[in-house]
Amino acid sequence: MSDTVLDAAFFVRWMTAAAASVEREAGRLTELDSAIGDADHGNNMQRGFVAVVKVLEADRPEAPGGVLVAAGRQLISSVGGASGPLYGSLLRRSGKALGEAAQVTREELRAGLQAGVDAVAQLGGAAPGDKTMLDALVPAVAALGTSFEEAATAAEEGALATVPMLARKGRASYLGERSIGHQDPGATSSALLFAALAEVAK
Amino acid sequence: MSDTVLDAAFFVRWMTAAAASVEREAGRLTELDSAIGDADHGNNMQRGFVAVVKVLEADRPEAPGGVLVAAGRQLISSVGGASGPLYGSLLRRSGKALGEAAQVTREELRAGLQAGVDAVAQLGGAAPGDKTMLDALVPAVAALGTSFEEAATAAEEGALATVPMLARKGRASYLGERSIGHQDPGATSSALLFAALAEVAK
Amino acid sequence: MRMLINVAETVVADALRGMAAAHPDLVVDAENRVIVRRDAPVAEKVALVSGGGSGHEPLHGGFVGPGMLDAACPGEVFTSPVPDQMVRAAAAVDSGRGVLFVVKNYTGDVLNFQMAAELAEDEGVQVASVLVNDDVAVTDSTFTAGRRGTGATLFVEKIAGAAAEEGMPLERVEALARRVVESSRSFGVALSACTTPAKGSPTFDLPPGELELGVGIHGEPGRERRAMMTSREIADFAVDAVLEDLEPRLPVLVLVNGMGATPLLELYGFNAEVRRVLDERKVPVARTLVGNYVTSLDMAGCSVSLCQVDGELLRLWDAPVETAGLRWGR
Amino acid sequence: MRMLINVAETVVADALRGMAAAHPDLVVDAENRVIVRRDAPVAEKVALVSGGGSGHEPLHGGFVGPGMLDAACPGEVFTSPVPDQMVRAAAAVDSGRGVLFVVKNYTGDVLNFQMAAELAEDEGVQVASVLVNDDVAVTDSTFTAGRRGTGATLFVEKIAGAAAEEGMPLERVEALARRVVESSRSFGVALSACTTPAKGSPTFDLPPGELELGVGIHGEPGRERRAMMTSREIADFAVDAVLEDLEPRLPVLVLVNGMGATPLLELYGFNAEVRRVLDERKVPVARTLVGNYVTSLDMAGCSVSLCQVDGELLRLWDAPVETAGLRWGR
Ligand SMILES: Nc1ncnc2c1ncn2[C@@H]1O[C@H](COP(=O)(O)OP(=O)(O)O)[C@@H](O)[C@H]1O
Ligand SMILES: Nc1ncnc2c1ncn2[C@@H]1O[C@H](COP(=O)(O)OP(=O)(O)O)[C@@H](O)[C@H]1O
Ligand SMILES: [Mg+2]
Ligand SMILES: [Mg+2]
Ligand SMILES: [Mg+2]
Ligand SMILES: [Mg+2]
Repeated sequence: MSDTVLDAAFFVRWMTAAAASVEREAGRLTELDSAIGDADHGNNMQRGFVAVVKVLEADRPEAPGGVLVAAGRQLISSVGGASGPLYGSLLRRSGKALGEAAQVTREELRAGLQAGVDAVAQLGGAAPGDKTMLDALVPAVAALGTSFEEAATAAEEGALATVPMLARKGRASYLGERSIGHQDPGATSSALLFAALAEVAK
Repeated sequence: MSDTVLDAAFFVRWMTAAAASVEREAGRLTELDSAIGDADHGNNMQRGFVAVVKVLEADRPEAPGGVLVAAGRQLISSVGGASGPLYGSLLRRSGKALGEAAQVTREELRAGLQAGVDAVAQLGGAAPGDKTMLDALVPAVAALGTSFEEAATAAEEGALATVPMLARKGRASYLGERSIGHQDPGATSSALLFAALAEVAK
Repeated sequence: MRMLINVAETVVADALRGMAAAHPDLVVDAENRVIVRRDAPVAEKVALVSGGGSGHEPLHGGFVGPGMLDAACPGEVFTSPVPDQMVRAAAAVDSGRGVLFVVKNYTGDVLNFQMAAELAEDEGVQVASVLVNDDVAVTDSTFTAGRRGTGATLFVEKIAGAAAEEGMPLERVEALARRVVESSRSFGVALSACTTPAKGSPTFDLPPGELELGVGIHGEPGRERRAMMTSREIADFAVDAVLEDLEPRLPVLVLVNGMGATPLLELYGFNAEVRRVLDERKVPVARTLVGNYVTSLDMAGCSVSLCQVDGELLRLWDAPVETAGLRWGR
Repeated sequence: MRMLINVAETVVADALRGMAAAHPDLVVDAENRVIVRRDAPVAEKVALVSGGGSGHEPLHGGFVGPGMLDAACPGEVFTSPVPDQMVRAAAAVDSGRGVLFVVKNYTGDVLNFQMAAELAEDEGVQVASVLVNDDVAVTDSTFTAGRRGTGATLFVEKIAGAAAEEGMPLERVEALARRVVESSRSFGVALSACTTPAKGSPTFDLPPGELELGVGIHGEPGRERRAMMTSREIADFAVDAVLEDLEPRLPVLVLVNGMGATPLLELYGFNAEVRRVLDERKVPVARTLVGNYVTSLDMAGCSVSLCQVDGELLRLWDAPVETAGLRWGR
């Protein structure tokens, strides 16, 4: 598996699977955001990924990097909120790091996503432990060095690990101590992205 | 009993008993008004009779007529709503009809109250059967020819009889058919007035 | 009780103190419950006085000022004021050219203003009265209390206020006010009941998923309860109910009025539907006002009021107004 | 769902159509979600652009017009707009003298406006940004997202808008806006949660008889839940929270702001208590505004914002403004 090469079609399947998963889980994401945020994360992700699937269907980019750049741009232009620029930059920067290559390895994808995650950290000023999407993204990208499955598991565990955390960034931080005991919606949607990735890689 | 003469002190006791009864039943009056009106009849009556008791304590009129005129004026100046001018005119006109006499008989009181009821009918344009205070007042005043007890009973029965009526005057009329099945708050407070009268006459 | 109050008994008095603090251009007599524009009486001007139960803010106190009312008399919540208030207000604002009482058609308001008119005339003030009865949900008949006065009160106070400001005599101001009444109709809808401070619980029980059609502004239930409707369906129903009674031959003023708890976002969305129906019915719109103007405490819901206007009424509508609740022109 | 809507998905688009119908002096691009004053770009004038999630009306669209904003960009309900909107707005209103972005401090607004600023500058528009962060319920620290932007946004948009209207250059308008931010603090209280169209149920569960202290304007719970307090107690708590952070040495502007579902009658009563506390604390009041200006859909509750003003800020506050939501002067 480690040597599988991933082409643009794979990345389109990934985004499509992510869109389906976000669609399914939108209610839960909004519910989580309702507890410690403003009850829109499910809708935001849904609106964004519907747009992503549409743009990828319209003009199929030929390279993996192109798919992620197009997806990221689309998220930036259609989501809004905190998650729009953050997820948008994650994918756009990852895609830029992948360059023009028609095919990439899992290791190249890992390195690309690492660039994307760095962009998220830089843009939002958060660090792991702040109860944000980074708590799922950072361990997931690290585990991608081992396998797609491990990355999905690490993302899921990272999302669960946000429950006892006190939020220091994003809206949840306004709640102070009261943010403790709730799972972060953005970390949860990040886990969905990596679950979708593992699913299409099977 | 029919020949008992009633002095100013009797009328003050009547107004005081009415105030106590309105105080006790204010919640129920407002509840009734909530069903087919605007949920303020209890408060209106309470505010009015508190003011009546206060004014009668301050300057004790010497004649029965004076007591009712003062009470009626006070209701007009402190209640507002439909019930303020109507109850105010009822008492004021009744008092005027009683004139300056230091004592009045039950029959004179009946005639005086009849003048007051006529004023209510003229002012509000309602007739018995329209689901208003008149449905208690009219039979009560008629029965006062027999006894205080009979008047109280007639008022109570008149109030109960408003339940199946369709309201044609006052706020309840806005509900049309939906006003049927509820007891009129104003008829109910009228029954309280006559119950208080029978009580102090005992 | 989800209320921002001290105790029910002082709600109106507290609000009047708060109005006084916010609006130095008003004289607020909290004890006698009269709100008067600071420059009253305005020489050579017919004065406008209105009033009614509290709980409909900004009506009426928020409409006191140049170009609209000279004084307002707030009663207890949903309870007509007492005659003493109107008499005092009339005396404070009369410049000698007379006073017009703008009265919403409710038995209580009618009787109290009527008594006040008699008393004020005894004191030498010339008084005329106009009765606003715009609510088509209530059948107009001499055997009933007649149509309620609701949203159109704003049209009457604005247009008659402008006429008075222009220096018109009492008969003309009164005639204009009456023309506005005849040209105006309204229909209201509740998505929730309101809670009065005195009662402390909703005035009626409306389960989510249902709505009341044909409600007034005092928390009374409507003519009919139905399963929840969309904004589009409500607009069709309300506008058609109004048009059936009004049959305008001239362009209309549109008031899309919130009952108090419906977000402005939703009121604007509703206005889009109201405009659509009017376009479909080929009724031209001259002006539109969207917002919470004639409210019913914290009721969710809205009303639509239309007033057909000729050139004169439109000119008076557009004339400058400078009150807490309505301001434009220069 | 007690909402006056068609479907959740079209709430913002419907509202924009309704705004367009109501306000001929605005150009409302419902598709691209930009609201622009009709006479833009105004020659030789610095332009002001703001925006944020919908659900806070009249903020921001209701503040577009002479003396305040040149354009507003409404996002989905409680969701920051996307950069494309601000870029389009900036291009539409820039007269060549530059554009000031007024941004409420939320991660989403900050990031989207930041991206927009970069893109707009790529297109040759000079952009400055000011961040509004007035909510003292949130601790200000570089380790957190910092204080939220709430009611004081109105102060900033009004005063910077007046400065721009006077012809001041971008740096001065920006400096003034920053001065207003530094001079302003707010504190909010919820008596009920709000219901977003997308969720269809209250964003949090607040039993009657309890209230949330220190809430924002997006339906998020507050810092602390307590047993219901009186208007008097809430005013003491809120004003003292603000004063602790602000310590004004100058007279203040007071905004007693309703969250959407609290009757104006109650807001005025609350204003009486706010004024009482300020008097007790010996803080002179220059001007007071009471009403629903920076709302949170149908949330019951209120916020208090104070802004200490010198002669210049007060003059700019008093300067004429002509928008749907705020109008005065001549
Ligand atoms: N500064 C930040 N850095 C990283 N992630 C963040 C940051 N702020 C917020 N997030 C993520 O965004 C999620 C919220 O997204 P969303 O609800 O769509 O946006 P908003 O908070 O604007 O309503 C949070 O759960 C969190 O994971
Ligand atoms: N036209 C009328 N004639 C006689 N009684 C009336 C009339 N209108 C209303 N009422 C009486 O007044 C009562 C309501 O009083 P109240 O609730 O105090 O005033 P409001 O209706 O102004 O709120 C009704 O129950 C009815 O008995
Ligand atoms: Mg959110
Ligand atoms: Mg009543
Ligand atoms: Mg009443
Ligand atoms: Mg959001």
